[in-house]
Amino acid sequence: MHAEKTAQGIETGAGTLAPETLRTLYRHMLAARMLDGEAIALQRQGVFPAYVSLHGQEAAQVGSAAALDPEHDFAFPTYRELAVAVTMGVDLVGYLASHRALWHGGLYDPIASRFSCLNAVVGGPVPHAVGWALGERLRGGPGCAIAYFGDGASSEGDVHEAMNFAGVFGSPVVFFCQNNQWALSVPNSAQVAGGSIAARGAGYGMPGVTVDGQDVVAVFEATRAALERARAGGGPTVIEALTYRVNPHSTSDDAGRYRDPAEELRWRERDPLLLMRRALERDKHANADFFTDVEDRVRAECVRVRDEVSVLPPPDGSDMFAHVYREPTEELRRQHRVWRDEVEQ
Amino acid sequence: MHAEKTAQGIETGAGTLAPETLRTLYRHMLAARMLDGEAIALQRQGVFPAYVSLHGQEAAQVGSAAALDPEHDFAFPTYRELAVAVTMGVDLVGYLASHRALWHGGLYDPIASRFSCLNAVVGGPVPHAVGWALGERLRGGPGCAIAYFGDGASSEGDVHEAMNFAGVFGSPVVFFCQNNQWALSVPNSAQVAGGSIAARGAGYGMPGVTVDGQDVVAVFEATRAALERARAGGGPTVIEALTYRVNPHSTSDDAGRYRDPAEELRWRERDPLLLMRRALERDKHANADFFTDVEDRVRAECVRVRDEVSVLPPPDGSDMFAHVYREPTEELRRQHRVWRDEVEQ
Amino acid sequence: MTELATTPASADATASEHSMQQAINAALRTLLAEDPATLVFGEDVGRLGGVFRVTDGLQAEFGDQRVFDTPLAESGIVGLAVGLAMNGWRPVPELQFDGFAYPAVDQIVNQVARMHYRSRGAAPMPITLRLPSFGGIQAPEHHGESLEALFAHVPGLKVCSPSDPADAYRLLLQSVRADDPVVYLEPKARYWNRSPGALTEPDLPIGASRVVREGRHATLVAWGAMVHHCLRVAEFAAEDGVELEVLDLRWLKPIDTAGLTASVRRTGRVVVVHEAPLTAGLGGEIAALVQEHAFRDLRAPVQRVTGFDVPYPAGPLEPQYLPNADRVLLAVQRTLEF
Amino acid sequence: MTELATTPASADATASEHSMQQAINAALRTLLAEDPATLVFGEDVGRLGGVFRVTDGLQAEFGDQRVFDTPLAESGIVGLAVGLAMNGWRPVPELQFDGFAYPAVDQIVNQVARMHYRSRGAAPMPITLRLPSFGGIQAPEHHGESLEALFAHVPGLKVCSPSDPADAYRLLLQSVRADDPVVYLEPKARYWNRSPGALTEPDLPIGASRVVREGRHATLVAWGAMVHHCLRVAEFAAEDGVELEVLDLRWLKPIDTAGLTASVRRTGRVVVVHEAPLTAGLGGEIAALVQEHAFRDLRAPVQRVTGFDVPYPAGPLEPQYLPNADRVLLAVQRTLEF
Ligand SMILES: Cc1ncc(C[n+]2csc(CCOP(=O)(O)OP(=O)(O)O)c2C)c(N)n1
Ligand SMILES: Cc1ncc(C[n+]2csc(CCOP(=O)(O)OP(=O)(O)O)c2C)c(N)n1
Ligand SMILES: [Mg+2]
Ligand SMILES: [Mg+2]
Repeated sequence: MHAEKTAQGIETGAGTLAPETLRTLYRHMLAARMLDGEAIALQRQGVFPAYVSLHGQEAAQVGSAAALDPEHDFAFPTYRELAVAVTMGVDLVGYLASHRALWHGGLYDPIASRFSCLNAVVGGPVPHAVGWALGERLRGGPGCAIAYFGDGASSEGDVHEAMNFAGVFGSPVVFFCQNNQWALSVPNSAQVAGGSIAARGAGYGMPGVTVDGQDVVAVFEATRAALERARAGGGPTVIEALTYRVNPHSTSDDAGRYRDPAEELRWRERDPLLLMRRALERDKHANADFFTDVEDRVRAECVRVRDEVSVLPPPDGSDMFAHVYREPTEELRRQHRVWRDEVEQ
Repeated sequence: MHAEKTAQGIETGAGTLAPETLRTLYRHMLAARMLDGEAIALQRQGVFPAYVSLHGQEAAQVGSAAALDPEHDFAFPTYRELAVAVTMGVDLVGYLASHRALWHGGLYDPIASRFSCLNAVVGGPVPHAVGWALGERLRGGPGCAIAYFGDGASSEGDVHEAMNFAGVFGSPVVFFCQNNQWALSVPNSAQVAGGSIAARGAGYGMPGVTVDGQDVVAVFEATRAALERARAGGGPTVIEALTYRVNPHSTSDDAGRYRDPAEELRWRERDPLLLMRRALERDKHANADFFTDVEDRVRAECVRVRDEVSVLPPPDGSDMFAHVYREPTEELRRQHRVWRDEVEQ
Repeated sequence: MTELATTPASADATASEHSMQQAINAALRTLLAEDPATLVFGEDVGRLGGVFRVTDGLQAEFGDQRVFDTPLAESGIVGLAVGLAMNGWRPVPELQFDGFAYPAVDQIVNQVARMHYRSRGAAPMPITLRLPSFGGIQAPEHHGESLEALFAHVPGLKVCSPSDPADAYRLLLQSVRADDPVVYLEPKARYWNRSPGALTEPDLPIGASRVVREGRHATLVAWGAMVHHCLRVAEFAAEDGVELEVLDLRWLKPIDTAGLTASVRRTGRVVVVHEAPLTAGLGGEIAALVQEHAFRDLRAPVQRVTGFDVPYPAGPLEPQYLPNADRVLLAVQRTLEF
Repeated sequence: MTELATTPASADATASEHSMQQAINAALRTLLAEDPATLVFGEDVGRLGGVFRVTDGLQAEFGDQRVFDTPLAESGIVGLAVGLAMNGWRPVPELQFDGFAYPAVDQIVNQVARMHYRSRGAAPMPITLRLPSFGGIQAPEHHGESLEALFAHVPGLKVCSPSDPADAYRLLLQSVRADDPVVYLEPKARYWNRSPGALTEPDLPIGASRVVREGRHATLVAWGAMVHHCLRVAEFAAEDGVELEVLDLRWLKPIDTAGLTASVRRTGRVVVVHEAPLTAGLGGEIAALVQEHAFRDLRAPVQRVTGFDVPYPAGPLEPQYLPNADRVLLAVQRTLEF
C-alpha cells in the first residue's frame, strides 16, 4: 500500500527557524484545522451544500504557503487549499463563500490576494502558474508562482504540459503536489505510475523533491529552497509532499467504501498539528499559555468567519450578467432584461 | 545544439543478427528511401498536394517495425511512418493514397494490416496504443502495441496520460519516439525540457532507452528487447531513437528559415542506409551483386506503387456518406440525396 | 414492447419502481452479462461504484478486468476506449461530470467520431460515453453543464439523453449495442427520482422521440431533466385550459425531424426548453428544423426558453438560471397570443 | 472611417493592396508596437513566422520575449495565456490549425471564458486566440474545420471571422484591444487573395455585421471565406435578374440580430451559407433568430446551405462537401418559389 511510503525521517521543528516563525506556522495550522471543523459543521447544518476537508494536510499547505513572498509571489490553488488561504491572509469569509455556493470562485479578490480563484478542474490551473511565472520573468519582476495540485491531478495532461513549458522557459514556478495518497477513491498504486510524482521532475530536467508533508518545517524549508532557486533564475522545481486526506474526499463521499479505516488511524498518529505541538514543547518554543492563548484567538477568529460567512446575503441574480464580460453584449443585456421581467420579480 | 547529442556509440551491423535479417533490414530501408523519393517527385509533379518525407529516419522506422511480431502486434503511426508501413507489408498504394489526398486515413485496411490509420493529430494516437495493449492483455493475447510519435509530440498531454496509464496497467506497449531533433521549426532545446524523452520513462517507473536512431540493428535490438519484456508481462518501455529529419518538415516547408544547412549535411554523413551498407560490406554479408539486385527489385516495386497510386480513381463523393456511421441516420441519407441531386450530377 | 429477458444479474431490474440511477445500473449489468466484450471504466467507477453509485456493485459482480478504475485523465480514458475498440472490445467509459468532458474533446471529436470514417469502416467505434450531465443539483462549478450542442454538431457521433428510469434503461441498451459511438447524457437531477415501469428492451429505433403528453395548443420540446419540468408546466397550463403537448426528444443526434414536424402540424406552436445557454444551443437547430419543415403550419415563431448566456452559476442562482415554470408559461402565452 | 495612425512598423500596411495574411501580419505589428503588454506566441510563430507566415518578421522586430515559439501543446499554450493575462499581459496566442484547437477546449471553455466571471471581474482575460480556420485549401485531415458553433455557444467568449484583408486588420485590432477573450477565426482559403483598400482603424462596434452587397430578393448570410463565395453567387444570380443581398456577419458571437433582421425586412428571404456541418451549426442559430425576430416578414423558410454532416473530407471531395454555387443558387430558387 502506497500510504506506507511516507518519509518519516525528519522530526518536526528541527531546523533553523526562529521560534516566532515556528509559532506562526503552528497558529496557521491550527486556524486551518479549526476553520475546517467549522466548515464541516456548517455543512452538517445545511449552511454549506458540500465541503472538501483539508484535515491532515495542514503542514503541507501552511509550510509551503508560509515560504512565499507575500508581496510578490502568486499561488494557484485547487479546491482544497484552505490552509494556504489562511496562511496568505486571504479573506476567509470570501473564500468560504465558495463552499456556501454563493459564487463558484469565492468572493475574495484573487489578484489582490495573490491567490487565484478556487479551481475545480483538476490539473487545469497548473499551466496558469507557468504563464504567470513566465509573465513575471518577462517583466523582470521578482515573483514566483506556486501551483498546488493533487496526486490524482498529476495524471492530467495539463500537468505534464505545464512542467514541460516551465522547464523549457526556465520559469520561476514551484509545482507543489500534495500527495494525500488518494484521488477520491483511487489510491496512488492505481494512479501514479512509478509511484513518485517528485521523480517526474528529472524527466523535465528539474529537481524533484519528496518531503514529509506532515512536517511543516520540512515543507517550509523545501519550498523556500525551491523558491530561492527559482527567484535566482534557476527555474522550476517539483515538490511532492507526502501527506494524507484523513477525511473522506468531500462531505458527499463515503470513504468506507474503498479504504481501510485502520489506515486513517495510522495517519492520525502523524497528525501534523500534534507533531508540531510536540516539537514546540520539546524545544521549549511554546508553553501551555501559548497554546491556550493561540487556541482562544484562533477560535474567536473562526467564529467570526463562520458567523460572517453564514449570514452573507445570497448573490444577486444580476451578478450572473454583470461578470460575463468586461464589455457586455447587447444580447446579454437583453437576456438580463428577460431575467428581470420573468425571473426576478 | 541538441542535434549534436546523437548517440554515436554503436557501429551498425554489429550484433548477432543473421545476415539474411540484416539484408532484409537494408532492403526495407532502401524501399522506404526510394519510395520517399518517388513521393517527393509526385508532389513536385502535382500528383500529391503535399508530402512529409521520412528521409533520414529509415533505420529508426525499419529497425523498430522489423522487431514486431507481424501476426500479433499492432502499430500506431503518425503521418511520417512510411518505412514502418513498408516493413510491416502494408499495402503501399493504399498508404500513399492518403498523401495523394484521396482519403485521409489512406486506402489500406488498418485492422488487417495491424497498422492503424495515418493520424495527423500529434500525440493523439498514443493512448490508442495503450488501449489496444490493455485490450490484448485482458483477452490473454500475445500481442504488443507500438506507438510512434515525435519529439514534438512528446510535449502533448496525451503522451503523458498514455504513459501513466500504461505504467499503472502494466500494458504491453512500446512508446517509440523518433527524436528527429525538430518539430517543424522548433528544435529540441525549445521543445523537450530536460532534453531527453527516454528520461521521462523513469518518472513512470518504466525503462527509458536511448538508441542511435541511425543504426538499424541497434534500434531493432532495443525494440526487440522492449517487446520481449512487454510480452513477458514486464510492462511498457519508452525508446527514444535519436535521428534526424533531413528534409524540410513537409514539401510546404522551408527549413532554410530556421536551421543551418550545415547541420543537415552533418547528419547526411550518418545516413542510415550508408552506415548499413558499409557494415554489410565490411562484414561481407552482402556483395555488389546484392546491392545491384536489391536496388533493381526495389526500384521495380517503387515504380509499380508510384504508377498505381498515380492512377487510382478519385474517391466517390458517396463515400463521404457511406463511412460516417455503421448504421446511417435518416438525416444523413437525406443529405446524401441532396448531394446526389445538387452536387453529383 | 418486448419483455426484458432477465438475467440473474438484473433480476431486481424488473421490480416495479426504480430510480434512474438504478435503471442505468441495471442496464450496465444486463450489458456486461450479455456481451463479454463490454467493458466499464472511468474515474472511481470500480470500488466506489461511481460518485453517483451508477456502477455500484458491477466490479464485485464482473471482476476488475471488466469494470475498472482509471487514473484521473479524461483524454486518456477516451483514448483508451479507442484502442480497446480497435482490439475488438465494446467500451462504456464514464466521464465523471459534464464539465470534465472538455479535456477529452479532442479524443472524442478527432478520434472516436472519425475512426470509422477514416478507416472506411474497417475500425468501428462501438463506444458509449456515459456523461452525468446538466444542472439542477446545486453542485460546484463544472458540475452543471449541458454539452449536447457540442456533440450534436460532430459528424460521426450519436447523442441521446433519457428523461425517466425506464427510458434510461432502454436507451442505454440501445446505445451500447449500437456499433456507432454514442454520447449518453444522464440527467443528474433525475438520478434519484423513482418512477414505476418495468425495465424492458428498447422498442423504438435510434433517433425516435416520444410524445409524453398529448396536447393541441402548443408543443413543448425538451430532453433530460427538462422533460419532467415541462410535464409539470403542462399541468399548470391545463388548469387554465391550455393543452400542451410535451415531446421528449430523447435523441439529440439524430434529431427526430418527422416526430417534431408531426407535433407542430397538430399544435402549430413550439417552445423549446433546454438548460444550456441560448446562443448556438440545440434550441436553434430545433427552431431551424421546425420552420424549415413546417413553415406553413407554424402560427408563431418558435420560442426558446433556455439557460442564459452566462457560465453556469452557483447553487442559489441555479433556479434563476434554469428555465423556470414562469418563463416557460410566458413563452407559451407569447406563442399563443402571437 | 478613421485613418490608420501608421507606425514605422506597419508602414507598408497602408499600401493599397494586401492579402489577408499581410493584413493580419500588419495588425499584429501595430498591436505589438502600440502596447508593450501584447505578446504573440504559439507553435512555429517565432523563427518560422508561422506556417502561413502570418507572424513573419515579428520576432525579428519585437524580439523573442514578445514573439516566441512554444512547445507543441495546445492546452498548455492556452493555459499559459491565462496565467500571462493574470499577470497583466495581453496574450495573442495562435493555435496552428482549427482541428488542433480541440486539445485546448478545456482551457478555453473552463478557464479563458470563465475567469472573469469566476473572479467577479478581478481577473480579466484580454486574450485573442488566433485560429487559422475553415477549409478550401485541400489540406490534410484536421486542417479544414469550422469551430464557430462550438465557441459561439460558450458564455464569456466573443467570436469573429473576417472575410477580406482590410476587415481582417480592423477586426484583429478590435479583438486584441478588447478586454474580453475573443476567438479570431482566420479563413485560410483567403490568406493569399489580395484586395485593395487601406488598412484602417476599426469603424464598427463589436458585434456589427456589414452588408457587402445590397439586394432585394433574398439575403445570403455568411462569414469567412463563404462571403466571397456568396458574392460570386450573387453575381451569377444577378445575370438572371435576381438581386441578392450579401450580409457578412463578421461577429459570430455576439450575432448582429438587428442587422440580420433589417436585411430580412428588406428581402423577406434568407439563405445561410456555412462550411461547418449542418446539424447544430451556427446556421440553426441564425434561422432561429430570424424566425423569432422577423416572423411576419419572412416569406419562406430560412434555408441552410452548409457542409454535410460528415467529417471534413480529403482534397478531391472538398468541392463536393463545401456549399457550392449550385447548391446556394438552388436554395435561393427554393426560397423564391416557396
Ligand atoms: C478534470 C477533472 N476531472 C475530474 C474531476 C472530479 N474530481 C474532483 S476531485 C477528484 C480527485 C482529485 O484527486 P487529487 O488530485 O489527488 O486531489 P485531492 O482531492 O486528493 O485533494 C476528482 C476525480 C475534476 N474535478 N476535474
Ligand atoms: C495536436 C497537433 N498540433 C499541431 C499540429 C501541427 N503539426 C503537424 S506536425 C508538427 C510538428 C511535429 O513534430 P514531431 O512530433 O517532432 O514530429 P515530426 O514532424 O518531427 O516527425 C506540428 C506542430 C498537429 N498535427 N497536431
Ligand atoms: Mg489526492
Ligand atoms: Mg520531430
